[in-house]
Amino acid sequence: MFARRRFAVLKDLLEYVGIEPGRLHFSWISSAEAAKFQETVLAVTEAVKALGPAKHMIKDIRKVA
Amino acid sequence: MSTTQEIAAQIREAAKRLLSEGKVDCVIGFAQGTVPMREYPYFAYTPEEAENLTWSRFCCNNLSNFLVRRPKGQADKVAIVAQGCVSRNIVGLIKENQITREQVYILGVASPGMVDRNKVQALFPLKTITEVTEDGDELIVKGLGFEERVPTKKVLRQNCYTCVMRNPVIKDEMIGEESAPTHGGNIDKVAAPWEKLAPEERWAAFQETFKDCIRCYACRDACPLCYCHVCFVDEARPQWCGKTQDEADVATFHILRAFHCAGRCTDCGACESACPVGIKMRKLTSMIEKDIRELYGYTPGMDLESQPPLSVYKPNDPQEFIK
Amino acid sequence: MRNTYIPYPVRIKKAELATEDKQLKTFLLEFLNPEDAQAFDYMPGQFAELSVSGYGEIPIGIASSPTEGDDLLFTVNKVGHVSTRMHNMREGDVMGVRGPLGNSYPLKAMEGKNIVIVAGGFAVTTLRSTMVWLLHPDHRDKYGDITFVYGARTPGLLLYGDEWRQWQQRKDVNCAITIDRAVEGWDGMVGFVPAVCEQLAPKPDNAVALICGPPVMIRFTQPVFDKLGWQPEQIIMSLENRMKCGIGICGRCNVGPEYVCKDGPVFTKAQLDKLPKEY
Amino acid sequence: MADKILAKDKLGEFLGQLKKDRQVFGPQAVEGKAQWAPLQAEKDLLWEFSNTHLSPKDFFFPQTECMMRFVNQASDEQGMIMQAEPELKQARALVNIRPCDAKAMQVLDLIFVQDQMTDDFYWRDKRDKTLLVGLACNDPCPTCFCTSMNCGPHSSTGLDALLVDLGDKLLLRTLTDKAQALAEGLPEAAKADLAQAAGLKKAAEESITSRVGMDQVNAREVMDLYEAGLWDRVQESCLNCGTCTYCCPTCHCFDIQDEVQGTIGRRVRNWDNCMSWLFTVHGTGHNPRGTKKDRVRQRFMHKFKYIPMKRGGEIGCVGCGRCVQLCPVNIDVRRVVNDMNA
Repeated sequence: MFARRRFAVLKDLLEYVGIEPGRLHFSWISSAEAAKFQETVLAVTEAVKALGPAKHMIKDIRKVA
Repeated sequence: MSTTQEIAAQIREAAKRLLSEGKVDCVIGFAQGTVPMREYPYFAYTPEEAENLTWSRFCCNNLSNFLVRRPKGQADKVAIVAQGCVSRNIVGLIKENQITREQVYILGVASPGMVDRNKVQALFPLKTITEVTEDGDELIVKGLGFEERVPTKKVLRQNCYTCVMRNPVIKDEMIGEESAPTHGGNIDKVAAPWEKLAPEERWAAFQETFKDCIRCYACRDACPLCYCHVCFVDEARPQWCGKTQDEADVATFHILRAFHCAGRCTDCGACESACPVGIKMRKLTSMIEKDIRELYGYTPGMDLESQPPLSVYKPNDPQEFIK
Repeated sequence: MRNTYIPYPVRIKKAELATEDKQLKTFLLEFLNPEDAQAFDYMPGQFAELSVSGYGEIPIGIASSPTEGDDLLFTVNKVGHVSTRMHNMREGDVMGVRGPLGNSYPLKAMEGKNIVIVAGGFAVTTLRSTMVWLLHPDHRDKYGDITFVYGARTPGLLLYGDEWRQWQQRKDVNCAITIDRAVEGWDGMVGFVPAVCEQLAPKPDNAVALICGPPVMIRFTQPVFDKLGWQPEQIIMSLENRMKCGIGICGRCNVGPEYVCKDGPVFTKAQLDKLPKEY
Repeated sequence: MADKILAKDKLGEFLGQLKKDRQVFGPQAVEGKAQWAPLQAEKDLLWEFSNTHLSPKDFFFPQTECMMRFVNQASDEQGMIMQAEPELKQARALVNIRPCDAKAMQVLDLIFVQDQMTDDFYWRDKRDKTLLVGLACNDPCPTCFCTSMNCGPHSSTGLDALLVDLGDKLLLRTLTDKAQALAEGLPEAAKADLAQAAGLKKAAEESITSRVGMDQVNAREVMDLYEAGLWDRVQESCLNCGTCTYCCPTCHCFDIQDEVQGTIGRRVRNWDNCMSWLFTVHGTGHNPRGTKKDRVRQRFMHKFKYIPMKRGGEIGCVGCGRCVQLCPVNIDVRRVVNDMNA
């Protein structure tokens, strides 16, 4: 419940700097909810795939310096 | 309204009295700097040293920062000169159990609004400014080959225009009279400037704002919220954040630092004033505090009683984003 | 011009746990290129940066002696990122060595003198190198009496048993190996290093002492030597500080004007007395 | 070689010649500040400015620099062997560098290149391939104190050539073989020109009123300075940020780290600074410079005592005044050194 507040702020902050909303997902899943866990992981994977490769916050150490 | 020079004289008198009566071991205030528009934090231990204290529109450090970083055993009871934002940070430090109310004697003062030295310099590009003095509502700016008057209210720090509380929220003694609580600006109108941008334009705006960062961490070290002994950016195992100038590493530092200050930032502007390359990190922090106001109706440091917003919850807190 | 930041590639020839607490592991490293072995021309007391790609470098004293051939011996304490990785590496793995770095014990200046070596715990590494060097047939005659005092908390924490057991057999070495508290199965000396030094009471006349050990050992050993009349010029110590470049540039290991990595790690007590205690 | 005269309307040709086989950089007005940038057009080059906001040391010692690379595959023995990053491909020239900054690079040469082992490949490569054409200061700042630091507004130390602005023309003084070609075909300076340059030099030196004494700093023992009472006061307001060290042209501390991404890896160095608690902390947690006072003292002792002791009297400061201008709490190096010298 404390985390809910922190995540709310984090989510808004990342959207504010231009990270696409679809890259960040939150879900309540109990350890007993195997099916929901599976569904959520699939949904997240689909959503991120649909957005394509990340464009921001990518460090490429092949670059010169 | 008293002039800052009059306030300065009263601060000196109060400091001398507190030190000679033995009420405090040290008075933390400002002394006149050796370069224009840069007064510096000064620690007076004797009535004689208290003569060096000053007050002006060039007092841009947040003195509450020095309440938490003092070496052990040095001056247990201190007095501190605190305007609105600084007093709000003192409240925050008390709430976060970094200091106790009894440890600190607050010499409250109404903030006149501090001058942004970068703005003044920008009026005289590439010119060398040698002296700046206050004259009522104007600054007299002298430089190599010029002398001009500038209206002070044109060159205040951005955060000072939208200050929500110029008067100290807690104090042991008021120096001078209280002023109107605000300068009239509305923070909600100017906070979070990139919200106006299309989502795909925001990253570029963010990068542009922080592109000159040299990672000196002056913003962090000038901030009274950043009292962690080892900051996440310095942690080695695990290393949360790369040490290079790569934009991803720089962005990680600034986003996470801003996030760590969520619900705590008083918008004192010390970070921007400390930055050697003029980065406006309030474009980031102002968004978070606006968000906190909208979501949880909280403004940091206004009183000793209310609970920090990220340390409590309500059953009906917003959660549409959680699936 | 050689790029002195590039490590020489080496292969781990042998890797053995060295102590019962599994904190120390001893590595024998073999140069991949013979010409690198030639270039790595070192003396006892020097150290090297051990380099593990993807992890970084750590400065470690060289425990082997140049009289033992081309392979290098290091004993590594598992404390950080690189050392932990090294403890997980296996014989045959390839890594890097950069050096030799720093100065060495003043073996030339020590010729003709009696030598007292005092080591505590893990700090024995470069003193092992020194002992092997001194006892080599080409060198032994150039020195007077040699006393070797070495202590650890338990028998299982003593390093280099194969070597010191041999030294104990030799007539030309006074070898005192001690542990802190008596335990079953140990018939050697018992007692802290400073106490053993007090018993042995090495004479300062025409002598040099090399002392390396944890700060607490140094603190209590120092007064023993003072009482026996040793002068600061006769006492030689080796310092450790955090390092990166290893060649006197990057700025973190200095003690006053002296860079531990370049001007040290070996200093006389007389030198250290004039410097800040930043180590 | 005799001093030459470069008419300002001939500047294009002069820069053109420099550009022939070099990339040319110069101070330009960027967002109202003098900053180093690649020189596109002659008109962008600044002639009236105090100094660049930050020092040019990053041309030789970039804030982040890849030193070597490897293939991050422990199973591939050859891959784990470090390969040095290639050398600088194109020569460079820095035009209108201030004498203090050129002097700083010369001081750093003494630290980066000392002997066979201490011979920093990366530093030396960039230094060897960079020509420094200086611009003498005719109007020093109030924060300048170069004349107290083995330097001066018209100092030529560390430069390949020095330009003196004579109004409608420039005096060109070539100082090294590397720069000889620049003077070819230019007319010799007349006596009046030399006299004018000498006058400007004298006036510039006299306008620097900040004086910093070093005689007692040199005379006092290390421990005497180290244990002096002044450090308790100097350290009080310090934030322990890295501003002074990163804007300083002679601060040169760095960190080395390995970075990996999948199958590629590199060893990279980044500027680091003695103000940081982490800079010196041991793996055991022990920290030889564990307090703020230790770290603040280290910076000043290093520059004004340790470097002079080790480098034949050269000082680890050139008096550029950047730290005086940029320190967020106005720790004024001039004041500190004068206190050390008291």
